[in-house]
Amino acid sequence: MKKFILDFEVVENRRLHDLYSLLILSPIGHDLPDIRPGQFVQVAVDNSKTTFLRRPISVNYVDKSDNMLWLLVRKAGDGTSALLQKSPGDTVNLVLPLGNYFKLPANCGKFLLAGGGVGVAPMLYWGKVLRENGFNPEFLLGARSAKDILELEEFEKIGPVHISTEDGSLGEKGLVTLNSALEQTWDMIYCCGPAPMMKAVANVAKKIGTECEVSLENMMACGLGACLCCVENTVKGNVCVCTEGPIFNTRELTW
Amino acid sequence: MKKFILDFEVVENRRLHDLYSLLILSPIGHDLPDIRPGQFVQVAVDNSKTTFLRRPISVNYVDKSDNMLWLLVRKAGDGTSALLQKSPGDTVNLVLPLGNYFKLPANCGKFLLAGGGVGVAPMLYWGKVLRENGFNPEFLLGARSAKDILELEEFEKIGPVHISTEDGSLGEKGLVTLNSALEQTWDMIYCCGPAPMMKAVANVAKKIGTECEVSLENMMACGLGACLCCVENTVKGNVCVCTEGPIFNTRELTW
Amino acid sequence: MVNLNVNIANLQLKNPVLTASGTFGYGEEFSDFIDLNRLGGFIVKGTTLNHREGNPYPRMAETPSGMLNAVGLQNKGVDYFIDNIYPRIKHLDTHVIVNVSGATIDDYVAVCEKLAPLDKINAIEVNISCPNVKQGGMAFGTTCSGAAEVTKAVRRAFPKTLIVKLSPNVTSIADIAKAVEAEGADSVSLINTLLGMAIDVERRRPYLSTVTGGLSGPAVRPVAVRMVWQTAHAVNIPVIGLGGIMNGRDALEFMMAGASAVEVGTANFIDPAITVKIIDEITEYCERHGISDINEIVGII
Amino acid sequence: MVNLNVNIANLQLKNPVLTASGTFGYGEEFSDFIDLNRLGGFIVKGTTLNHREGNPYPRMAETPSGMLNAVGLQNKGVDYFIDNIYPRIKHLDTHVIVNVSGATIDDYVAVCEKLAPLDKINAIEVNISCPNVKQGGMAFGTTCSGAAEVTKAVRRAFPKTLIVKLSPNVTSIADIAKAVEAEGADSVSLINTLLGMAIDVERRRPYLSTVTGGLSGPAVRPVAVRMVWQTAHAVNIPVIGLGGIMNGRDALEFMMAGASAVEVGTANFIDPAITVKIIDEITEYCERHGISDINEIVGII
Repeated sequence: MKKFILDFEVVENRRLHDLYSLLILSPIGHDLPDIRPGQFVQVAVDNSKTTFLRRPISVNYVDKSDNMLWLLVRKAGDGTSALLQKSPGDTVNLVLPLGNYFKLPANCGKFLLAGGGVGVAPMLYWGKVLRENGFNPEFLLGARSAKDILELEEFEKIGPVHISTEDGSLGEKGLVTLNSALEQTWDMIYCCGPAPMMKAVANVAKKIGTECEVSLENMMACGLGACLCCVENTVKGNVCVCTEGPIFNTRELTW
Repeated sequence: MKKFILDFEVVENRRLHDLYSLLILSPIGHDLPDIRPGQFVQVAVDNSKTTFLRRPISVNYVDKSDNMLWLLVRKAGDGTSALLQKSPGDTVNLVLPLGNYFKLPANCGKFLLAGGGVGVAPMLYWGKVLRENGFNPEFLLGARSAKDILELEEFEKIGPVHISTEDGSLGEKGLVTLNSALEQTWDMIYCCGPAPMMKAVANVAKKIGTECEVSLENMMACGLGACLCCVENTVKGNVCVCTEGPIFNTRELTW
Repeated sequence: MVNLNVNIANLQLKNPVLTASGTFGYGEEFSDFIDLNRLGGFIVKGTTLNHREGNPYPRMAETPSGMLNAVGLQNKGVDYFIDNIYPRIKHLDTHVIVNVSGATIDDYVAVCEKLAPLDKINAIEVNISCPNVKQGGMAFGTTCSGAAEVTKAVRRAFPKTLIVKLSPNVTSIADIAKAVEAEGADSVSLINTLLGMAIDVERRRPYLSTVTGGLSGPAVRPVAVRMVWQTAHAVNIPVIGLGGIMNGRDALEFMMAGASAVEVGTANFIDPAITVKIIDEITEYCERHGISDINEIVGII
Repeated sequence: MVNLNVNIANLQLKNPVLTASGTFGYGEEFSDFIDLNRLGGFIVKGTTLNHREGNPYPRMAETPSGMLNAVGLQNKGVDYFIDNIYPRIKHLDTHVIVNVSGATIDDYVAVCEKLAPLDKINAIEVNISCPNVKQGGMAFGTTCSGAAEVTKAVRRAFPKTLIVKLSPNVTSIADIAKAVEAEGADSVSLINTLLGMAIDVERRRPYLSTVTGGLSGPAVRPVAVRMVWQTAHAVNIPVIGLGGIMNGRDALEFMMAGASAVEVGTANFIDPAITVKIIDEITEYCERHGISDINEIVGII
């Protein structure tokens, strides 16, 4: 897939929470390139004194008809804080689309898309694409508390949503891995979230004999396979998460 | 004079020109400290990736009754460009007041306040203070072209204004040093502008037997007399422009 | 019309802009963004005799105006390069320079001997300065005798343009440069990364799996420019400058300090099209200043 | 209640935060902004035997996340310090440490002999690493023998706490540290500035009157942390860490790398109240992590 360096206009900065913003972006003078679910973009941060590199951010949603790209940004440090300060009309520069992507299943079946915290981001677009292609995905969203369950209404438009919160303020109380949804059988579980959560979900998947694909977010510099910094140790040795990932079948990993 | 580190709110960013903004600032939760004409402030630049140090900026005007400080900022590099981007409601952090200041003359007389380009900045506040103390200052403003003559209406409120523009689009055509105002006799000429302009004015002053005070803007880091970077070679040796200046009688300099 | 041609010994470059090894993959990673043929040349990832897995993750930490890396020469080995990568890039109308690393002199020589017959490879850059592997050459690169020893051996094995990449982690880089010049190097490139370190104080552990790593980016540029200036005054062979070049101004700074060509490194991570922008900015500068030949400004400081 | 007391040999500091010489004047310049008595101590401007005018203007250039300076040890000489400045600051309830520079061993010794009788001066920092004057000590500081020679001489002349400030412009700073330790230094402080250079390409001339100058600021921090870590593992005397400390996190980074105390330098130029903020941030960190004594985290990497 051809990659681009494009300036985007911030159309909306929807503050979901102290820590999260949904940035809705539209490319300036250009059509949105083809972007597949699970891919990411590299965002230049021009308004932080202490941020040098781009920040890799998952594609949350793509609206080709409106020429809009959604990015869900979590305040993790100075770089993402600066992105949260962006106002409508501001410009942000992106390199995109990057990485591999979720592949449409060959057969119909039961698919669970699990996201923890800001890891829900890629699942929205992936759910939409599955739905458009005749699949009926279900979602499993986990977070600390009800207010950290992001974009719930968007997910509900696409399919059934299972929820776990650590404090029980929404859905089932406890970690996602304990959600009763994981007692069902699935043909594939897709998962994105903090590493411990993904490892736990992968373990559950293995126990119930289900394939599992996870989206890794190793620290990276270039996002293009040049710097070799974001490697994951796989059964094939060290591979770049930015080009051979971010999506890996857990069978490929050495977890 | 006691120095402070204070956050200011940007009340207005009045774009005078492509290259110039008048920033009107008000200290947050604090009264404006005493500031004398000719002093400067050190402005922190929090919105530029490539700017590390504060930027020294002359005090343009002080309105104690309104608790407002005016800074005239010229886009010279990344730091000042970032300051020009500041919007009302934004915060900027200042260290102030810094440096020495223009001293009120002991006797009445004829005083010419000459400014070139952004060098007009300190002359506005100095003219106001002179006027409030019963003196009748006149101004000599020089620039490339009419549009670069800044704050003319403000100067005209205080006293007569002589103008030189290089292209003759306003006032007399040619350099300030050729302005007919310099054919008169003066008791003191105060001058701020690019170094070649100040040196030329100092030369004219010497020829017509007039004392001349200039405001230097050597590159500086701290503004507090600690780093010893902004030194000017004077008859007393190397001295810090930030503490023993920025105002020097040209007799003290080795020009 | 500005002449941007520069020569590194027998190597004629259409312009002075190269890419730094390890920051530009094998060129292909950037072909969506730029026309590779516009470059003076590009220097491919450090190549060793055998396949290397490199260091464990994490290998990277962002630092003020820079980054630390500890990749550790991950590459598939020279044979894989020759069989699988070289055929894909040999048609390009720009110089492909291979960066060569080794743990022993014999390793260096073996890699050079394999590369020498390749028509498209008119130059190699010998890395005696990788800080990220115990045997990555930095031991060679921090003494005059070690640097001379490697240079002497590879000089015999590689008859075309031989560039030696120097470590900045030394008291006198000019002395090292003189030592490799004396053994027949055609050029020196500098600086490789400065050895650095960063600690995650919340977790109380180093950010890098290897504790220390190589610092690059604009943070190091003042050190790099100084070393280029010192070296250019000490040797008679052309110097290639690198270290934190982010734009045309920075490239010109290195050339004025004495570099005949430059390598753009970390900037490729931030703007994958930066190399051609730098070429354009150099051209624009020369036009604005009435410079008809870029060589006029090399070493004017 | 967190214990922040640290010892540098016999020197007991109420907390590990000192200021770096040449960035804090004589303390007085900062007394509008902070209570100087809160500091662990402050290190005054480099002091020489005789008055020095320093280098011509321009002496400073901003660089990415840092700055170059070439002040060249401007100061009024040790006698002026003793007669005019010392009486104004000797009442402070914090350590006043004098940074001593010299062109010859005799100069160093003469300054030390004049400082030794002063009751308030319980420690000196001997600068064998000023890059900005031909005889500013960097010649001494870049060889083990030179560093040892100065240390041996000043050790005889100054019986109280003797800190030697090391140059980072060397292949092995740990070896230099071992050499000064062997001659009786009580502590080493590092790093002094990295030798750097910047060129104004529009005017085609160096920004500094001296061409090269000393690079400081967060740009150099990864190099400084690495050198502190290497040195702390090589010597048994306490190490004082400096180089680009901008906040409490950075100070803790140096301490985890092995520094018993830190010096805050360039940050004073940007936030004149930064030193006390750093003390507060260190305290807050210790409270949050349940650390009752700051010494627990010194050298945990």
